[in-house]
Amino acid sequence: MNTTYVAVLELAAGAVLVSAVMTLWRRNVRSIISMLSLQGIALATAAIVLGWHEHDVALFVTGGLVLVVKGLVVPGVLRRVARLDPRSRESRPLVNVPASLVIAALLIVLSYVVTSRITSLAPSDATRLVPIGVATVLVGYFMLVTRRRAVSKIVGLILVDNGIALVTFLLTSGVPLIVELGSSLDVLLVVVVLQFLMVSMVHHSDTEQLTEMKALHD
Amino acid sequence: MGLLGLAAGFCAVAAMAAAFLARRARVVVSSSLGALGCLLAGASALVTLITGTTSTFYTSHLLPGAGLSLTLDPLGAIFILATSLVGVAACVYCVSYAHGPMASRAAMTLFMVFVLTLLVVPAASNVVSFMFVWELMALSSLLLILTDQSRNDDSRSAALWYGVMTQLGAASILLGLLLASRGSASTFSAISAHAAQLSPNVRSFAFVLVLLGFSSKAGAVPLHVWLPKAHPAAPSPVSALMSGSMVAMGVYGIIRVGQGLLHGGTVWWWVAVVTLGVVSAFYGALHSTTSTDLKRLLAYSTIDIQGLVLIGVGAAGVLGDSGQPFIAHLAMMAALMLVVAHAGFKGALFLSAGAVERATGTRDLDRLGGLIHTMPVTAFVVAISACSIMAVPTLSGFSSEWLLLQGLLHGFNDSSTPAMIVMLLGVISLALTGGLTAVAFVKAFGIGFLGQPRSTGAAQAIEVPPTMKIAMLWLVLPSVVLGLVPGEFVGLVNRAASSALGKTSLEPLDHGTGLVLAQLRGAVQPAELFMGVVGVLLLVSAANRLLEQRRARRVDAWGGGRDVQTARMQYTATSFAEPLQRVFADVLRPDTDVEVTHIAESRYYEQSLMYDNRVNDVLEQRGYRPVINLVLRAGRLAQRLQNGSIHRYLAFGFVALLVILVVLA
Amino acid sequence: MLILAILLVPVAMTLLAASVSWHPWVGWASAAASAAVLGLGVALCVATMKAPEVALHGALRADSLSAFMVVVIGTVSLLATLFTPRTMSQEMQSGVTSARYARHYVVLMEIFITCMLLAVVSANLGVLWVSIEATTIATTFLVSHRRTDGAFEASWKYLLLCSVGIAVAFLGTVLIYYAELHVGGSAHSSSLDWTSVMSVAHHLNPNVTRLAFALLVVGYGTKVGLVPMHSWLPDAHSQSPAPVSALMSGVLLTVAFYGLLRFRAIAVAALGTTYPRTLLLVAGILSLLLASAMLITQRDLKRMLAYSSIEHMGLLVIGAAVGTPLAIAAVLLHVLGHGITKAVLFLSSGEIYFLEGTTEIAKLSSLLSRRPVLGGVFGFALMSLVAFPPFSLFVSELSMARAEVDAGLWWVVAISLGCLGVIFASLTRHARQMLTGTPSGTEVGATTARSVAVPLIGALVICAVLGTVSWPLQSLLAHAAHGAMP
Amino acid sequence: MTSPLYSVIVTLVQVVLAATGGPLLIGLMAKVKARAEGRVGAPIVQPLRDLRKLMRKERLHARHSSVMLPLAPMVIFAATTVAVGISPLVSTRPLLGSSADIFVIVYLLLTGSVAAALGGLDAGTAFGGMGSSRAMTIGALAEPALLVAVIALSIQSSSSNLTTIVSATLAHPDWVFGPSRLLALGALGIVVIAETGRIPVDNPATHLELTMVHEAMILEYAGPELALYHLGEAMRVSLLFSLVATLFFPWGVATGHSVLALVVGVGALVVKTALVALAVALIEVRSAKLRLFRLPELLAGGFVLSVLAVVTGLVTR
Repeated sequence: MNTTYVAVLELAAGAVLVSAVMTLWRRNVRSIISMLSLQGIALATAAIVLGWHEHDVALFVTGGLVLVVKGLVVPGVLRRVARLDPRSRESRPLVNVPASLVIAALLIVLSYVVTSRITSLAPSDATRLVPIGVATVLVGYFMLVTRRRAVSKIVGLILVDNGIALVTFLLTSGVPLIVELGSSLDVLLVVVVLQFLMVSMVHHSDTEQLTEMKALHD
Repeated sequence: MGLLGLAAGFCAVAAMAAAFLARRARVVVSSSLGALGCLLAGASALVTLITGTTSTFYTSHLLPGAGLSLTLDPLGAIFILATSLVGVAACVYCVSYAHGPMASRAAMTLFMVFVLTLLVVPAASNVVSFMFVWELMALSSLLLILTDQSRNDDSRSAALWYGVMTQLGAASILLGLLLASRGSASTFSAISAHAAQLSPNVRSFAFVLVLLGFSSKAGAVPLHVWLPKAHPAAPSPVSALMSGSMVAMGVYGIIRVGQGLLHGGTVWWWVAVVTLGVVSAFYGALHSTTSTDLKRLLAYSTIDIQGLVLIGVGAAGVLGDSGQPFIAHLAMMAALMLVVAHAGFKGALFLSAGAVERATGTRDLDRLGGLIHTMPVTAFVVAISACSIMAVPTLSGFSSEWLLLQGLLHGFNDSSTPAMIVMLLGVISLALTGGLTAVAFVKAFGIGFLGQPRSTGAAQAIEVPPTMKIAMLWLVLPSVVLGLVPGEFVGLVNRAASSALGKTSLEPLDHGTGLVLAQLRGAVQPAELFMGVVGVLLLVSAANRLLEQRRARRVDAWGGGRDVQTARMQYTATSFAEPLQRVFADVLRPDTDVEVTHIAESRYYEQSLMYDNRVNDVLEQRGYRPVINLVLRAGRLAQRLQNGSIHRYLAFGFVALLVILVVLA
Repeated sequence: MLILAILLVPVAMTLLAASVSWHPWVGWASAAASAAVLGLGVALCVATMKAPEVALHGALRADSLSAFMVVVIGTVSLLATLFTPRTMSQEMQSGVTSARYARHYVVLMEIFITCMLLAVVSANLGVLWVSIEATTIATTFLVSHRRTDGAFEASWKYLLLCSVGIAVAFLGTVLIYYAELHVGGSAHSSSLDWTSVMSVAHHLNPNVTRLAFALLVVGYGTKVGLVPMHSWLPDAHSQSPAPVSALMSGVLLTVAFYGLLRFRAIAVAALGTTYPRTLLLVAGILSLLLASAMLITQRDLKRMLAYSSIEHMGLLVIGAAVGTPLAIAAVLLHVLGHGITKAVLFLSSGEIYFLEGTTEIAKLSSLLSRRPVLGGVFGFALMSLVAFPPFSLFVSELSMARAEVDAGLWWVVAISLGCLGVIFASLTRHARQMLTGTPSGTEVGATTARSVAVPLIGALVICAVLGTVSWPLQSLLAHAAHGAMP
Repeated sequence: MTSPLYSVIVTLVQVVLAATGGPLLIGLMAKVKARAEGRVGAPIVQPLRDLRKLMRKERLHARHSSVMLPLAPMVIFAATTVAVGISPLVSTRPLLGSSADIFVIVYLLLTGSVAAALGGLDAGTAFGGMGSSRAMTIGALAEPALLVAVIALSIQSSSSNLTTIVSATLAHPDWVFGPSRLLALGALGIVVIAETGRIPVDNPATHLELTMVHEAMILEYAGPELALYHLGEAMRVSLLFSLVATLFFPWGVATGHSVLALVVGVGALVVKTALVALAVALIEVRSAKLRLFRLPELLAGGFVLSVLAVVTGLVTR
């Protein structure tokens, strides 16, 4: 049973990272959002498995919440946003795809190095996987920096958030529920607000200049 | 201390009155309250100087962090005395002078605050209190410069220069004081007691920082650039206070920190001070000879005199360090005496410049002339003060420069190399500046007040109202009294010098009316000399009476064969200084443009000829401008960082995160 | 009880504003609510001098530090909300806003204030994080309130940059939680409660805490506006309505800073002073350097003020890095002084924008002669900003410098003083352009509305009193500083 | 003889000597120059006769002049008289001998120069301004050399009091031929020539517009005022010459209270001063007037000499 648990956990965590890297690889915004949805589901799986293993109801609930919010609602919102943007392709990222993948690999190595000291505090099957979460954070951040489309930026932000959530589950089996609820709600709100802003901007200034906003500068 | 508190209270009430009273009452009430406050402060300073006592005041309820701490000792008292001399005059002067922007609520309030801070700075005795009043002094004077911005753009630029220089200076002072107070309480007495435990390097570093800041305030070259801009731009009572009193606070700071808090340190500190003094004295004197703006001339002359003061202070430091406390004392006394004398004559001169400007609408010497006929009192004040600054015997400038010369001369007794170099440099710069100062002030008085008026403004000048006259004449008093009977004040100055150097038992001068060096051979009895001169003058005029009863007949001046003599044919201030400007062209770097327009028909005949001659501050042009340009360029470069791209902004954070992770890994 | 009251006042005001349509009295009511918060905050200060206040079974907890922050929030929000009616009527007059958005505005302002109050009185470090994140969302709408291209762009950047930053802070919080869970090698119950974390802070795993604190500095530093995570700040401050800028610059930044201050205490207990000090010093000095460089050739008034905020946050962080009681007390006084001063500046710049139609420095001139009161207030506030006495920033900066030198960091003081010198030069140069000069036409000095002049002058007077009289604050500051010590 | 009375007599003698001897000195130099140039020249007493003639003339003031015009010659005369009166020229015990500080003398002379320059500016003419400007420029350049040379003299005796210097020199005859003294003598020589307005610095006989210095300043003076002016200038010349003579060759100066010594002192002073005048006259004959803008070189030379004098004085002390 324990091995199953470990296998499922590893699979789920791995899926989180893989989907993160996939978002870097794909250019089509729609498929990027699909990756995000996949990642949400994987994250929820990890949470539920952990909760089941630790007999932690809160984590179980959180897992469910994550499944709904990150697996369904957020991607749904994003798909709507993406529809606003007819040319929804990440056609020319600031760092091209092969280079991005190489950098992602480096980031993963870095996160292994960094987290090794942390996990040594309480080594377990779960904490072993923490580097994956940290790597997801970094890959997400990298995506945020290098992808031009507004939707991609939001996706990057969610990747960061998912990574952090994964770390949270693996390290501590989740922070207190109220915090967890608050943070999930915050993410949801942020995404909604970002979407609202995009919509407003598109409506407001007709010209669709979401990618290069440089009106405000010194 | 109580008296000083009362004085400060008067000034504070004056500020309040200025802030809340209606326009008419405002000026009179606040000015008279301010003058009373200054008188009281002067009295308290005198009491302190006479009794030689030190009194303190401390409250923790004011100034969060450290509390307000005031200590009135003879060293501070002599600077308060100088301030109060000028302060009284400036306040009285204001009664009639203040009109237009100067009479505004803000200007009068700031003026009173300025006077108040000037009176308190020499008494502040912990780091926070000192910096508080110091900065308040800077702020109020900075804003006062802006009072009369309606006339031209000068005051705005002057304020900027002044503000920046004074703030950089204050920063330097602050860091120096903090370094000195490291590991002890921040009161001056604690710093002084603790100073011996600081490492020599820390002490030296602290002193250098403090010296940079204070010498900038004292107008020492090359940190003087603000001064020739700020003094002319400010309203005259303010410039009188700035030049007579505020600039001296720089010297006060150097003495207080160098001698009082850090106990004299090492020789090279004071060699540096003397070097600053030498350079300033020469540079200031030279520029004052070529300036044609009356106030600018006075400003450069301030730099010159402060240079001499610094030479005295530095010589005292060097001699004190090499085991000549007696002569060190003498040099310090000379410096302090010169500070008081300078407050008197330079205050009078700035007030007179204000009177001239008010009467004629200009300060440009090239447009003045003949004012001695229309403004006799002002002319008298300028004549006496100018003579004093030129060190004409039996005036205050002479007494103090004589003391300084004696200090330097006997400083040669010390055979250490730095002492000899310092004394030699000091003597040379005194010698160099003496002649240049004479040129500058002969020019100022001779061109401005003698001859014929060079503009309609000068021709139509009328003498200023009585209060302004009283104010100016009041400031003639120190020049005369300190010149005629300097011996009467030896005791006071001696106490101040004792408290500056921390040695109480030395009395380098005998008591009496004149200046008589104790233990050394050297004396001067100005009163007797004066009687001699007056006696001869009386004899001559009596002889004149005997020879001839008739008044002199008025005739046309000889015009070299021309019938018409116009005012335009006179020598101007520019032409007066032209020979010296040529001699020192390498230092002054004058800008001369000659523009010739030929008549259309022939190139050999000229229609008009424009000659433009400017002497800019070469240090400003070559030393400061490049730095300013560099900073501006850095600013423009930095702007490229924030180009508006969110990708870049996100990348900043990402890189920061990665760097931290890599460092931690 | 007091704590609950403090939170309930703005909550009630939010509900009120949400339930009625816009009318100027709603604005005045919100000002009254802020005044009430300020009053309750003062009461809280008095109460916490004896012992920390607790409410809701320990979920809310206020020591002197929290109480002081409540006072800061109350003061600045009072100033900002006093301008709500005026700002709204001006904006409606110029067609920027409708009654609907005015209602939104008040509601969001109250939510914003509530979130900040919650951040400083919550006992839980997680709740602290949640409420700071919530302020981001509330202020995003406030930044975009004017609904111009620039406003949307600014709020987009603001939200994106701050969200990712604050997410990093969450990771840091989680790591602290993890370290707390495993104190002494074995797992025990953990709550992320500030007091409980502090009680075991000495035993936290250093490796974890080190990483956690770094992440927290990056995360909360984003919100504080520390370089290099500062980029949202000038855009957001320059685009939002003046009262919002005032609140953001005056307190939002310092509320995030408050979070850093709490975590610094934990980090110092777990790691000693060196590591947190180094990290904070680097951030602080970078902020100072960048702010001074950006101010030199700044073209926009509000961006200028925003960069000045970065500068002051840099100073605060450097003060916190030193971390002696004297330094922290000075830092707290600086928080208050900066809050008031910056609020005055932003509010008067809003007035200037309304009257002159621009915030471009080059297009403003001779304000002092044309609008003596407004120009004077702005000028004096600038003098306060560059730390001239008698304003309190002078005393606080001086005390910070003293503490830094005492801690052996004189070179930091040297660098900061150098930066401050450049900043002073730049600000006075810009001020010269804006304030001085003679008006070109025959304009005579225009009077300034009393509703503008009185609060602003009052605030400046308070700032001056704080800088000269030590009576009410001194002991409170010392007590509060004690709360921020490990 | 009682001491105060003696001092009064000494002072009176010195003043009378300078007042009569000064013009005679000018006459002497003119005569020497004339003879050297192969002319007969005016009698030596001619300057005195000129003074008498001017005294009888009417007082004239230029139209725009002020009180400064008549005041200037009085100040010059008074300052010079006091300086002469207190200097130890004939005896070491003149009135106010304790104030006979070398700096006092220097600044009294400066006062005279300032008064002269202001007098020149008073009438508001082009020539007056030109003369003042040039005179002040030369004065400003000569002043450093003068002061530093004077200090070189004071260093050896550790005092700037003239009486002390003279007595100390009498006590240490070897000082006189020391390098420091000789260098200082060179410097003072240049300064004296500049201050008294002799060739090569200024030509007292010229009225050429381009070259006038001193004469340009006094163009507006006439009658008794011009006489007083000339008298003051002559006394100034005699004071400077006799100071140089006394400082570098103090023998003959009376130190006691005896009348005989006083008589010897007078005789010695007359001879010494006449010798100095002779030397100056010969220099004048042998040199041409320098252009105004070449003067700084000469005066800078004097300044350097004086600084060297101080340095050697310090080194050889």
